[in-house]
Amino acid sequence: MTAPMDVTGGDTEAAPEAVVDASGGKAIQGRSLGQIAWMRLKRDKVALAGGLIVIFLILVAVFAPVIVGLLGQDPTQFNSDLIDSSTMVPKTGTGISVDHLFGIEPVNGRDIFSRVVYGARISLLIAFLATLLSVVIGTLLGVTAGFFGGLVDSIISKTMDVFLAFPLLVFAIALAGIVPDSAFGLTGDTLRVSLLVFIIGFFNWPYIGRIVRGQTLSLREREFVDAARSLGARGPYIIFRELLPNLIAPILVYATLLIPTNVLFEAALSFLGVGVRPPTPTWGGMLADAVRFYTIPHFMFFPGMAIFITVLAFNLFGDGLRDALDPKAR
Amino acid sequence: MVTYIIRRLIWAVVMLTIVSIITFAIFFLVPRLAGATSESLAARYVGRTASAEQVKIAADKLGFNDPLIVQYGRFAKGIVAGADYDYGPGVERCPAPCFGYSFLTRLPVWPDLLDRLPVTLSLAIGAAVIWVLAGVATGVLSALRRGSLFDRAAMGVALAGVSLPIFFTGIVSLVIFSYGHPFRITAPGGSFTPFDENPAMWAYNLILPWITLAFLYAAGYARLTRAGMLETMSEDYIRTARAKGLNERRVVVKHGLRGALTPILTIFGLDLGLLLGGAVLTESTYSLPGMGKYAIDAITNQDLPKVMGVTLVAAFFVVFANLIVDLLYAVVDPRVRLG
Amino acid sequence: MSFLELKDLRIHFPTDDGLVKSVDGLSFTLERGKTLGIVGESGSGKSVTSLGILGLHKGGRARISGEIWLDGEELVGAGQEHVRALRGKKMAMIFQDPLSAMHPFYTVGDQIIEAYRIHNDVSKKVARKHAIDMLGRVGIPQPERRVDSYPHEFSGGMRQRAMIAMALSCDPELLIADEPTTALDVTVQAQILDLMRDLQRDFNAALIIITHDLGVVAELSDDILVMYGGKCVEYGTSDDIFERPEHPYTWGLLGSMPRLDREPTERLMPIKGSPPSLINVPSGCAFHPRCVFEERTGGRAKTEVPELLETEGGHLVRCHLPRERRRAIWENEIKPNLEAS
Amino acid sequence: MLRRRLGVAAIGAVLALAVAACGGGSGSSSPSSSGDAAGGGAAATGEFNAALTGVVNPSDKKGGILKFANGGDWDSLDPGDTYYGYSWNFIRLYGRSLLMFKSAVGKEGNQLTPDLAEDLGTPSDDAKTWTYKLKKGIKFEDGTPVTSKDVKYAVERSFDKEVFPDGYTYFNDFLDWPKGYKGAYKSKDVNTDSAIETPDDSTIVFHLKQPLSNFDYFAQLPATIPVPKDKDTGAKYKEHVIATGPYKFEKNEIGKGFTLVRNEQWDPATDPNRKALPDGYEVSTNVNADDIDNRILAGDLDIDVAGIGIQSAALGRVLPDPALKANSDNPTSTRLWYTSINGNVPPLDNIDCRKAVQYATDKVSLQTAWGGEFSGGQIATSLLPPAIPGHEDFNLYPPGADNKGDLTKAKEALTACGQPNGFETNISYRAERPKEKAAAEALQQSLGRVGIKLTLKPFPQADYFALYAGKPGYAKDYKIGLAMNGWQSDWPDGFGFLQQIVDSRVIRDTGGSSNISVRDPEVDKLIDQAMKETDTNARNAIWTQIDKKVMEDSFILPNVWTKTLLVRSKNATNIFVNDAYGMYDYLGMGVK
Repeated sequence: MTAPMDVTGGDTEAAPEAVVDASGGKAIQGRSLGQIAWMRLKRDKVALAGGLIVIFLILVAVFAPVIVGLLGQDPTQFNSDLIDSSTMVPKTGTGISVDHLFGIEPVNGRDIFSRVVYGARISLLIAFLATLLSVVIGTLLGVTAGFFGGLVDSIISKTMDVFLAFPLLVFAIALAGIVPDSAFGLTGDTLRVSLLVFIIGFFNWPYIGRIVRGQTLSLREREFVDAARSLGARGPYIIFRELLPNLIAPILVYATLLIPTNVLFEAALSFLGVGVRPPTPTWGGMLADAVRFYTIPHFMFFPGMAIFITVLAFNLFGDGLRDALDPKAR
Repeated sequence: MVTYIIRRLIWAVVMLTIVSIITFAIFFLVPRLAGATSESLAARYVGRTASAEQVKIAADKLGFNDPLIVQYGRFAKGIVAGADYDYGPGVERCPAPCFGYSFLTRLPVWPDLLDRLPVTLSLAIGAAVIWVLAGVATGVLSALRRGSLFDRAAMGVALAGVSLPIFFTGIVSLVIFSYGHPFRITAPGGSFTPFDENPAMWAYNLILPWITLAFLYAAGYARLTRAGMLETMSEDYIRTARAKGLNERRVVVKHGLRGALTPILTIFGLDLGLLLGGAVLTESTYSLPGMGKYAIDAITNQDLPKVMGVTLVAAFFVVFANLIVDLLYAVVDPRVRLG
Repeated sequence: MSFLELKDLRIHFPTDDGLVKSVDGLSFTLERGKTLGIVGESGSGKSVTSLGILGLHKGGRARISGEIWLDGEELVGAGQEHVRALRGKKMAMIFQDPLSAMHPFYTVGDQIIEAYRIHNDVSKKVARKHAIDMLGRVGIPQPERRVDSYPHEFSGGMRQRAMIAMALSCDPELLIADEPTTALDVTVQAQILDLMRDLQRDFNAALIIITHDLGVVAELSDDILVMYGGKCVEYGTSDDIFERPEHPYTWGLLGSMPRLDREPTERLMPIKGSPPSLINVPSGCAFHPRCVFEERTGGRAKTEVPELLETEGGHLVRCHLPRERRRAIWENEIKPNLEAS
Repeated sequence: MLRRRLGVAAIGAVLALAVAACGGGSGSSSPSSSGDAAGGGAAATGEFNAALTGVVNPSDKKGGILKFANGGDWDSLDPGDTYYGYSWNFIRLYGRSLLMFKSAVGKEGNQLTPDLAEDLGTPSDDAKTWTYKLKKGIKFEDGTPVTSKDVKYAVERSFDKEVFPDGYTYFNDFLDWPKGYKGAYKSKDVNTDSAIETPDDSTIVFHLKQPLSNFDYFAQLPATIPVPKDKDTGAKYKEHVIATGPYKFEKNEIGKGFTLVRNEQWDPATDPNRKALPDGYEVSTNVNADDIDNRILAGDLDIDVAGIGIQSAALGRVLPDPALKANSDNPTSTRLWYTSINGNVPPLDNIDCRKAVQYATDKVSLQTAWGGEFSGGQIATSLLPPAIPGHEDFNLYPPGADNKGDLTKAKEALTACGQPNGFETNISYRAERPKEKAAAEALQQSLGRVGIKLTLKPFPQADYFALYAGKPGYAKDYKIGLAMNGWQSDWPDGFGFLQQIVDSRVIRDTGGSSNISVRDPEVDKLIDQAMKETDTNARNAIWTQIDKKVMEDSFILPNVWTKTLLVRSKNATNIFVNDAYGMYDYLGMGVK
């Protein structure tokens, strides 16, 4: 959609560009962009809190077996004896006890704490990998389009348009629903995770691609690129040595902000039953199970809050990062 | 201008064609890669107790034995030129655009889509009105009172808003305001009342999904508007406007908002376009019989003509919204020239 | 009392990085029909001063103290609404970059009409005629056609003329031009400066020209005020500044002034370093880290803030060097160099 | 907050009950028509399960509108297409088939009674020919008299599975159709007298390929509801079905709902089975299932037409609350949830390995997974549900005293099978069905105790039988050793229940059959025997024998016989459960 429009006289994509030219005029000298960003980030308590929660969540995901070993039990372990067989809910209402810190699930009595902890693994793994995929494809194609321009740009831009016109969620559900349980030499969780990473990552790259393309277009006109070109540097050299380093800041910001979107996406697919297969715990899947027992909000609370806190933490941190790298937006 | 629109329309058609080809290919190929044969595909559309011979007849009838290109061609031809529709006792003309007829109910898809459209339209437009008003107002106020308690509170709520999955807020809203509630606000599910039938009931049935959906978007728009306003209000021309002696209200509304809302217009167009193609999660959560629910049901039943129809209509809205946004942009921003 | 008088004006901004003292104790006077040039590098506080006079820092984060008297009225303590009514009417401003200073979405005519109608209760039609008149007066050809153009459809010089037309639309008594020619190329610069001189004469307004380029004010100004680090470092008549400058910073500015009779790349008296941080203002004389003659003060420059003192006949200088020493340096070391080239 | 709200609602319900109880007399068990119309003299029985054995709120009051809702889409309203029990229960309101199930309480509802026909069918030619005489004076809603030709046409059109994919194929499979016959639409001018003869307008004769002792059950199928040929619009007929029953369609929006109003052409004199009390019916489809429950409890909706009982959430509200529980019923339906054990997938080809699965299963957690003892079902130990003649209580694999499995026996069986440490296989289920998922997970847990490691394989419902679990090649290649499955009898006899799930001849390489594991030639032979046997008791004994044989083979792991918790409408009269459908009978109901 951007291609046929031409803005005369001004650069409308000013916001990300500001990331590059640091703090104007206030005479903070002699510090690199990274240092300035870190200085600003340090002062942003909310963003730091977000960052800490993110680190905490990553640790929880990585050390899930240890945490669960100490405070929970196998997340797929049934505790049928704690369940009222007529109403299918825990005999004590929520099932919270010393053994089950967050209580137990209805029907099968699985430990909610352990499932929430293990759920972080799937959620973060898919969100990170999908983001990585989007960033890699988006950066490669975005830089290529922006740098070479002309027909290449035209083809890539139109491809992005086509991708953006797809009803993404419908498509993701359809694809995740019809891919069989063993394909491409993969099975089980590995296949499902790969599949979800592919679906989420592959359909999101145009968002990164557009930003990178716009940045590249404006960077291409800068002096240092001209200088490199006049010294006889070739396309790949300019892309990797001159352009990419200058694109890192905006890519980092948008990648950080894409992660929470992907967390929500994965949760939505799991909620709709096309995510990772049970009994592997996922937050979306837990929520879907809990909905049947909505009269006891307890079951919804933990997976719902897990999604909320994770997304919020990434958003807070991403916002802080953007503000730190782009003082104009403050 | 006219040539531009024509060019864009041609591109829109090309894009929709590509979308349809990819959709078709995926739904055609993936099951076959998973080991399906024409007969096994047909078997699901003739009931569970049909004989092998009946399955074979159905497979032929549904065209499963033709190559992909022929099947796609038939589909595309139906949209452009209409198709003949065999409903059993006779053959009927299914006029263009004919999206074929459901494998499962044997009814044409297009009237179904037309039937679902008002629901999604009502949901999307009603929510859009709320979220634009609420989001923009909050964003402007926040920007003008940057750092104030209001700003912090509003931005906190907004951030929470964009961080909550709609299927969670939706259910919570149903639990609190609807299920088993003596004065329940909404009657979720299947209770869509067309606007022209009873405007009050129409609004009554939609108010909860509207608010939930609008909350999600309003949060995003408040953040966008705030950022846009902050950026615009630091523009030189705002300083000029103040130097001219304009009062602050006029500076904000006429000069600030005008600049800040232009990029939001683009995002709004795209959001609305996407939403008109079906608010999948919202419609599922509230059991609203709109395009999104239709899409999910179609996918569940592997009803290819329905999936194709709803995908294309959704893509059409996105492409169309893009075109409208670009045209509007040219109207709003005199610097933009279309060419 | 003078038409415009600033007394000990201070404009400070609290920021995350500390308190920015953009303007720190500035005083001067200006009469109707006279022109004052305020000169300094970017960040010296000159633009902040002009915005301060117009009251555009009011209601923001700025901490403002001191007094601004305009035609017998004190503005620092006056209500926001009161100052707003004066803006555009009694005092107007011309900004540096007319492309960004004019709203891109409204036509030039609309923007002039808006400025006129705020302060004059007239119909749109009358205002439009007035706008066309003004555009004509600032030398825009075919004003009745150009009035409906958007800013981006103008050339740089034409835009600045339109900007001037907008500022003058309500016949202001004080006109502040903030770097009015910086964004323009050299030939257009001269035209704009000519235009401003003519108009000032016609309107009999007091004019403040703010620039980093002494060349711009050389021809135009009656008095010149040199700012550095938020303070006035030298003030005097145009003659004082160009013929008898006494502050090392002014010498530096003179040295870096482009002249037609000199090779453009030649810089005989370059000012080393960059402008000071306004948060951690250097101790003592703010200019000392960059001053070539700093050691000749015997270390005082590093510790003691110099005062703005009169040398003779209203010529003020803020420097620790004794007056004779300054004159000697100017006569013997600087002036010959400047002229020799 | 939530709890308080629910509390308020519950108190409201208690008050409503109390008021009703003050209204007068206690419940009755027979449809006495003594209640006076105005005073609401017929009171709520106020007893759990009262509607299983008697009529609750008996009344003959006419008028009012009954409100129904469906949590999903109606599969089809077309009599030749519809294949859901609730739809067959409901279709009697607008359509009349040759025979019908009696609108009566409990087991009495299992009895067939003539509807269009004057009497039950007359067999001849060793039960290969069945003859029915039609009553006089029955008309379509447009006043045209119904003839036997309309019935014949209705059966012929239902043959076309391409147009009517939902329905059953009993007529297709058993009638003696001419070779290459493709149904009324595609074989328009083919003489079908070899299958159905109509010697005159009021006689219809069916000719079968093989003897069938229970053809009367075929004659109650909705496909025998007459369809006027000139009004037939094929796939679109479901949009406006021409009524023969006491109600006809006023408005019908597929996917949203429809309304029924009185059919003036229906003559009560020809119809002793229908009271036709309400003035009409309002039905909405695709309604949120939880909302249906809440609305029924609140009284502004009468019936969840699907008859699947209340959702888990409402269950937690109704069961602990004595007042609410007293206004509910808990029938057992003729549906069995089971797990197919595929003998084609090693090591399950070994009978001892299959038996190990039977012994290791924790039936209690399975029951909870299906919904608990009220809304899940009764733990099943064999195939035939208790309501079906031929059912016998036996348990070949006693799962221990606490019903949680006999692990010692399971290990012995594993050792006998040569897999003492267990084995690995997959279990499939329909991805869209949370209860199947829960049951699969429960099995995974309980079999894991003896080292049988299950991997869960969800598949889309639409393709479950056609592409995956039901496709022998796929199931074998991808080692789908266990598959979640379910079956509800099309009518309450052994044939209707067992034939489709234990006859190995229904298994096709192309997939799609419900039987995906039982392959035993002896069972097939027994089925043929039963179909020929005209003596009901002897026939039922054969079905019992088949049941036992399949259990001995251990091709099926029965989970539960479904039970549903139904909540009675606050506004409806004559509420009772009909065993033929395992849900409230929709024909007898009226409005208070």
